Amino acid sequence: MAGGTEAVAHQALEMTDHLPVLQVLIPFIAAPLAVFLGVRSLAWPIACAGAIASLVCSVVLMLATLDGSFISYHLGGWAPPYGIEYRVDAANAFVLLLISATAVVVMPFTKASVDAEIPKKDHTLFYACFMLCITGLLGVVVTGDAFNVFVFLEISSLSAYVLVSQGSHRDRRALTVAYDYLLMGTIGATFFVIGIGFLYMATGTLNMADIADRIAGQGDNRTIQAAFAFILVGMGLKVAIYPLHLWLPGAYNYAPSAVTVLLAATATKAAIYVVLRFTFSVFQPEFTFDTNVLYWIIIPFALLAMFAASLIAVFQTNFKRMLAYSSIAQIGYMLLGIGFFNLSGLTATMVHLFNHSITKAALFMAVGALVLRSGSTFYDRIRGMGKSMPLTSAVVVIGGLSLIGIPGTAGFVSKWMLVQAAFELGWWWMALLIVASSLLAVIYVWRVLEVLYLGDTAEGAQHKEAPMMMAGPMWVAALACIWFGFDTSLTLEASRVAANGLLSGNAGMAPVPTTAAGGGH
Amino acid sequence: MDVAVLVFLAILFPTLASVTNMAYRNNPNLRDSVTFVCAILAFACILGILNIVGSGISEEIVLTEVFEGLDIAFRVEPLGLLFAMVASGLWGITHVYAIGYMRGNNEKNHPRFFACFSIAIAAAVGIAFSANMLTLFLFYELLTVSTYPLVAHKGNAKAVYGARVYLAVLIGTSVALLLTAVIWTYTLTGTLDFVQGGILAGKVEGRIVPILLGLYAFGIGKAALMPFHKWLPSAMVAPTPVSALLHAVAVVKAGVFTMLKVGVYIFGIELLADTGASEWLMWVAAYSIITASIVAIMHDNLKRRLAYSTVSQLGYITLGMALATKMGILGGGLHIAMHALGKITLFMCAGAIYVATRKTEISQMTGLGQTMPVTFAAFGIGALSIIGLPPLGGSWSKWALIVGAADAGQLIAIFALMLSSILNVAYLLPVVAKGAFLKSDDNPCKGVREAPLFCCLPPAITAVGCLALFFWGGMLLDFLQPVVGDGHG
Amino acid sequence: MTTGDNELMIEFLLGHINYWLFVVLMMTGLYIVIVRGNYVKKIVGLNIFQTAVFMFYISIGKITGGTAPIFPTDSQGRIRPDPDIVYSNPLPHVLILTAIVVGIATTALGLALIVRIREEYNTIEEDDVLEIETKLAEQENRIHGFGPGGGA
Amino acid sequence: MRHHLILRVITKILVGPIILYGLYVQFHGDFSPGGGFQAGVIIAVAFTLYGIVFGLRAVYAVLPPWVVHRLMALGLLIYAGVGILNMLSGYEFLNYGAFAPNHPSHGQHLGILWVETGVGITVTGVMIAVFYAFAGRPPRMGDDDW
Repeated sequence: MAGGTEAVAHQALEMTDHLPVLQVLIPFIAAPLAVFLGVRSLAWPIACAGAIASLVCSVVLMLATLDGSFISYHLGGWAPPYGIEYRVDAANAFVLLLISATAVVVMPFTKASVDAEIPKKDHTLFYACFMLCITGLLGVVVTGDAFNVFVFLEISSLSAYVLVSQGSHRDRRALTVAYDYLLMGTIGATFFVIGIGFLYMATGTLNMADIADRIAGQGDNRTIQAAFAFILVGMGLKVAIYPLHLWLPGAYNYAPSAVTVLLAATATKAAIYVVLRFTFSVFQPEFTFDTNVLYWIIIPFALLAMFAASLIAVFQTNFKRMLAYSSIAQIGYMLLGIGFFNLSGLTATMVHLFNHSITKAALFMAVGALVLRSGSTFYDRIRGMGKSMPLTSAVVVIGGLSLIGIPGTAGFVSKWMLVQAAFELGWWWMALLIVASSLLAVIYVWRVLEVLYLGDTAEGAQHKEAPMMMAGPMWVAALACIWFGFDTSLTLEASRVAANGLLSGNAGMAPVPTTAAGGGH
Repeated sequence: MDVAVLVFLAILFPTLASVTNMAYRNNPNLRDSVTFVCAILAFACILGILNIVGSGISEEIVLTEVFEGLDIAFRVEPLGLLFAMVASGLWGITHVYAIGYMRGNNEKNHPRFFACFSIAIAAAVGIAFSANMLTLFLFYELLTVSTYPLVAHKGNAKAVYGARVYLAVLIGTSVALLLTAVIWTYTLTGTLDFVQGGILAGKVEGRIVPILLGLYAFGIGKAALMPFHKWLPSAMVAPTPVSALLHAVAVVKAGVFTMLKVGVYIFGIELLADTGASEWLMWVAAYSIITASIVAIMHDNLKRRLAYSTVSQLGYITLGMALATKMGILGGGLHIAMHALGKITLFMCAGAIYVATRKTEISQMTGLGQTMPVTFAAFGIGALSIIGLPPLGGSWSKWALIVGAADAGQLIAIFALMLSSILNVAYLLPVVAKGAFLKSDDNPCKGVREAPLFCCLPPAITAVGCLALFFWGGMLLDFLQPVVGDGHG
Repeated sequence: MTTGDNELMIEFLLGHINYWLFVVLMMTGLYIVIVRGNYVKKIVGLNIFQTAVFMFYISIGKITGGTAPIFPTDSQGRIRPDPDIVYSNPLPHVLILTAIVVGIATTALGLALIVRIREEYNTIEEDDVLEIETKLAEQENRIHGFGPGGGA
Repeated sequence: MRHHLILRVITKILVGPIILYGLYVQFHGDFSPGGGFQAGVIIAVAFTLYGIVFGLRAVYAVLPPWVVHRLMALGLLIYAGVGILNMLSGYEFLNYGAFAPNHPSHGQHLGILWVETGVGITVTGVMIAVFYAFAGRPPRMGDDDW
């Protein structure tokens, strides 16, 4: 692999050409920098700066890829398929934007909640882990190299395990859930690696576009089928597809509030993105659908998640846990969109990825504020908080409505797309199932609202509005829920371009451009 | 002023009232007077729109595009204008009444109550002016959500249970059935605009038409078509102003208004008439009318009896749509206004009786008419209007509906309307008769006086309104003509 | 089964002997993770499981007769590539180096969690921990109510 | 372990060569098998051994925990810094050609050397930190309780 670049006259790159890597690099540097400086008061500003910088990068990338083109960046100057390639098209630019925007929005909230929940001496390391987690998630999304996906996945997962275990300052069960999360996450990641190994065996390459080229027309190759199975199951664990979800409720419930927000809003979304990328870009629709995998595996499990998880959520008495189960149910919607395998379905998945993310961010931040004031999220502890914490409770209302999919909220847009996709396939019974499952959402959301507004105030809770550092970000997220319920020009447009790129399979991963950077067509 | 500006203002003023109520939660007089001023201004805006548009149809006012070819947009047309006038016009009157009622009863949480109340009005006006089904659905759900806290206002177990039923039926039907129908329509036609003659014409055929109509008819839970009527009696746990304005006017009328809109602008009368798709709906509506009337007779609780009466009366309007004749639609549209005025009078009287005597059961009201003459007079006029006797407004709409049924050749519909009128007499007039003409032996009204002015003046005004509408009935009928196509506007 | 099939079968089994071994090793590891109640043993199982995958990768890269992928140098230290030498594929090794590092990190983190669990629960047996947690949950249910309507 | 004289003497003798060998592996990494990962572990072994034999307090005196934490971060910063340096001179991230534009393979050597240094420092730091973290916990129970 040596040489190759030896005699080539190098064309100087502008700073803007580096955006794909800067996107990941900046939060990556922020983490050690915070530790290296070792000044506790600087940790948060550094993390903030890192998050904002990567948001700027992702916005520029999003704008650059909205026309359906893609940007290819060659790490170390090694051209793909040998070198590691970062490839940004509309699909991952959209997810990048989502992750970095969430990171920025939750930053002030994180400060407030970390101050309350984590002992001072751990703050620096906490923020370092937080940034590493974001780095990993961004990396998973941006990279075009299959093995690199694994590496970044583990960066984000390992830091997520640590972050979840930090909840042990509040409840010792955080430790055991972090341990369970670690076991299941590692098994999932290892399955994923096995899948990559099979792919490498069959194709001799790790570059996703190159793999896609080489496995075209090899639908009956057992090695590739095994690879697909391993990757799907492995990522299924990370996504928390319904029967593989066992780590999620505990992890969300006992993690510190800020971590729950981050995980709920971004971690599973990045994993879903990987599933999308592999099923559609790498394995290509023909392969995956010829084997009927998606129809017969993804859709039943998606339906199972939508109903079973929603039903479990209905019976919860803990707000945070209820939201965790609702997340599992909502993941079902996203999978369903994948299983529909048409443009509207995939658009629905992409747009729900975004909408659910902001909705859950708003809700979990509200939960964080409730924890701060009441000490716990059990329904009987947050009873009547609607009067003493009107701002926080209003966020719960907005987020809850968005979760149900009431018009005027972001959740409505994604539900609409999903039902429309079902009708386009002529599956009216599926449309009825989708709306029926959202009736369950009505029940579990309304239980909380009743508790918040109609109950008598619980004793022992502090009846005071959440601090601005918390209320601000959660209102940003809540207003985003409303905004994206009306203005879908960004979300739907980007989702559609992304879905188009994904659906065109190999064409979306066009032949590798030979220029060093800033490629595209 | 521009129509667009006026439409926005008409929605903005109630919103403003809501904000004021939340912001100045500790200054009741300021809150109430600002709300009242907003009510007047909102009504003035709608009159302004009437002045400009008349019985014509305005341009579309687009706010934002949500889905491809699907906007959040407003458009003024006669049916909507009529509904908006009724809702916002009665808001001011009800507000006066609500002040009296809430203060007289020492209810709690006034700011929340009035804020939600105003939002509900904004939603109703939004529904009235919606240019397409998406916008209408948006405000429809907003109306449900904003009225939920009003139903659950008392916060006790009974109120919470009632509110749960309320929400479960309304959200359940709209999310499960109506939304499905809306998206189905959109997938079939690529648009949801309210277009004269319907958008589904030529796009669907065969069995899909009745199925889709069924999804709409039952999906619009606010129209209280049996068997999805249960929410309306449940909602009677709410304070009476809510029952009066929202559950006799804004909410239920939003339901039947949507029903008419769907019939006229989504399906189109011709499609319905040609395919006969709505015939089954007519049977359901007729069943709903008769059954609800019979149930009403059996209830002793005045508000519950009125609620079932509303269920029955809403059936009239659905029936009008299901007849799929021009006169049926016009009668339905007219009945929105007529029934609104009559029923709000009855509810406000019921509330006034409660404020003055704390009585809710009809059997306890014997002889009350002696001490509360104004209230009972208003109640009598309202009841007669609901029954449909001239010279009161209600007679016009009933007449139009019967003509419509005759046009459609549906004897059964005529029979249902007639039978229901008799039943109306049976459940409404005894209240008046007992109250005004009987004397109670144990004299339960000892020490009772007429309800406070704030409580008995508004029903008196609306009762006069019922009377006035009789003389304006023909004018209203002309006003609505463009809805069914052969207008002059 | 004819003799030809038998031979084919044996050839198939022997020809993939490395994969069979990895499968056995992997399943052993997974079995330990699932069945063993001791947290440390679970981690050990996880390591065995991962090791099987590492070995699987390394065997992918092996080419019969291949040697370490280092170019021979002459006496001056200059690289003198020899086209006759067959090299094994180094890429899987490199990958697996990364994976091993990830594995170490996972192990270290897992053990760290175990230490903390031991401190908090006084045990590292899953059964005991579950018992404690069940009690905690029951206690919470008693205090905070359970089922629909109960807590609300 | 105060009384294990042999261990103490041998350890003192071994620590130096271990570190030296670690450095050898480190800096030979771009010619032959070796590099930061291995070297880092080997160097960390020296400190770990020292810590085991002479006690944590002794090894803290040599390498306090805060230094270890800084080391972890420093290595990463060096690694990222190399990449940024490349980027600043108009090359891709970690395109070592930037160090010697006219002779890319020299640049490669230089770049790998720096990156491996970074990796080595981080791995050393991490391994020692892991040791500190496990060994440094105040024992809450006696050895027999385990």
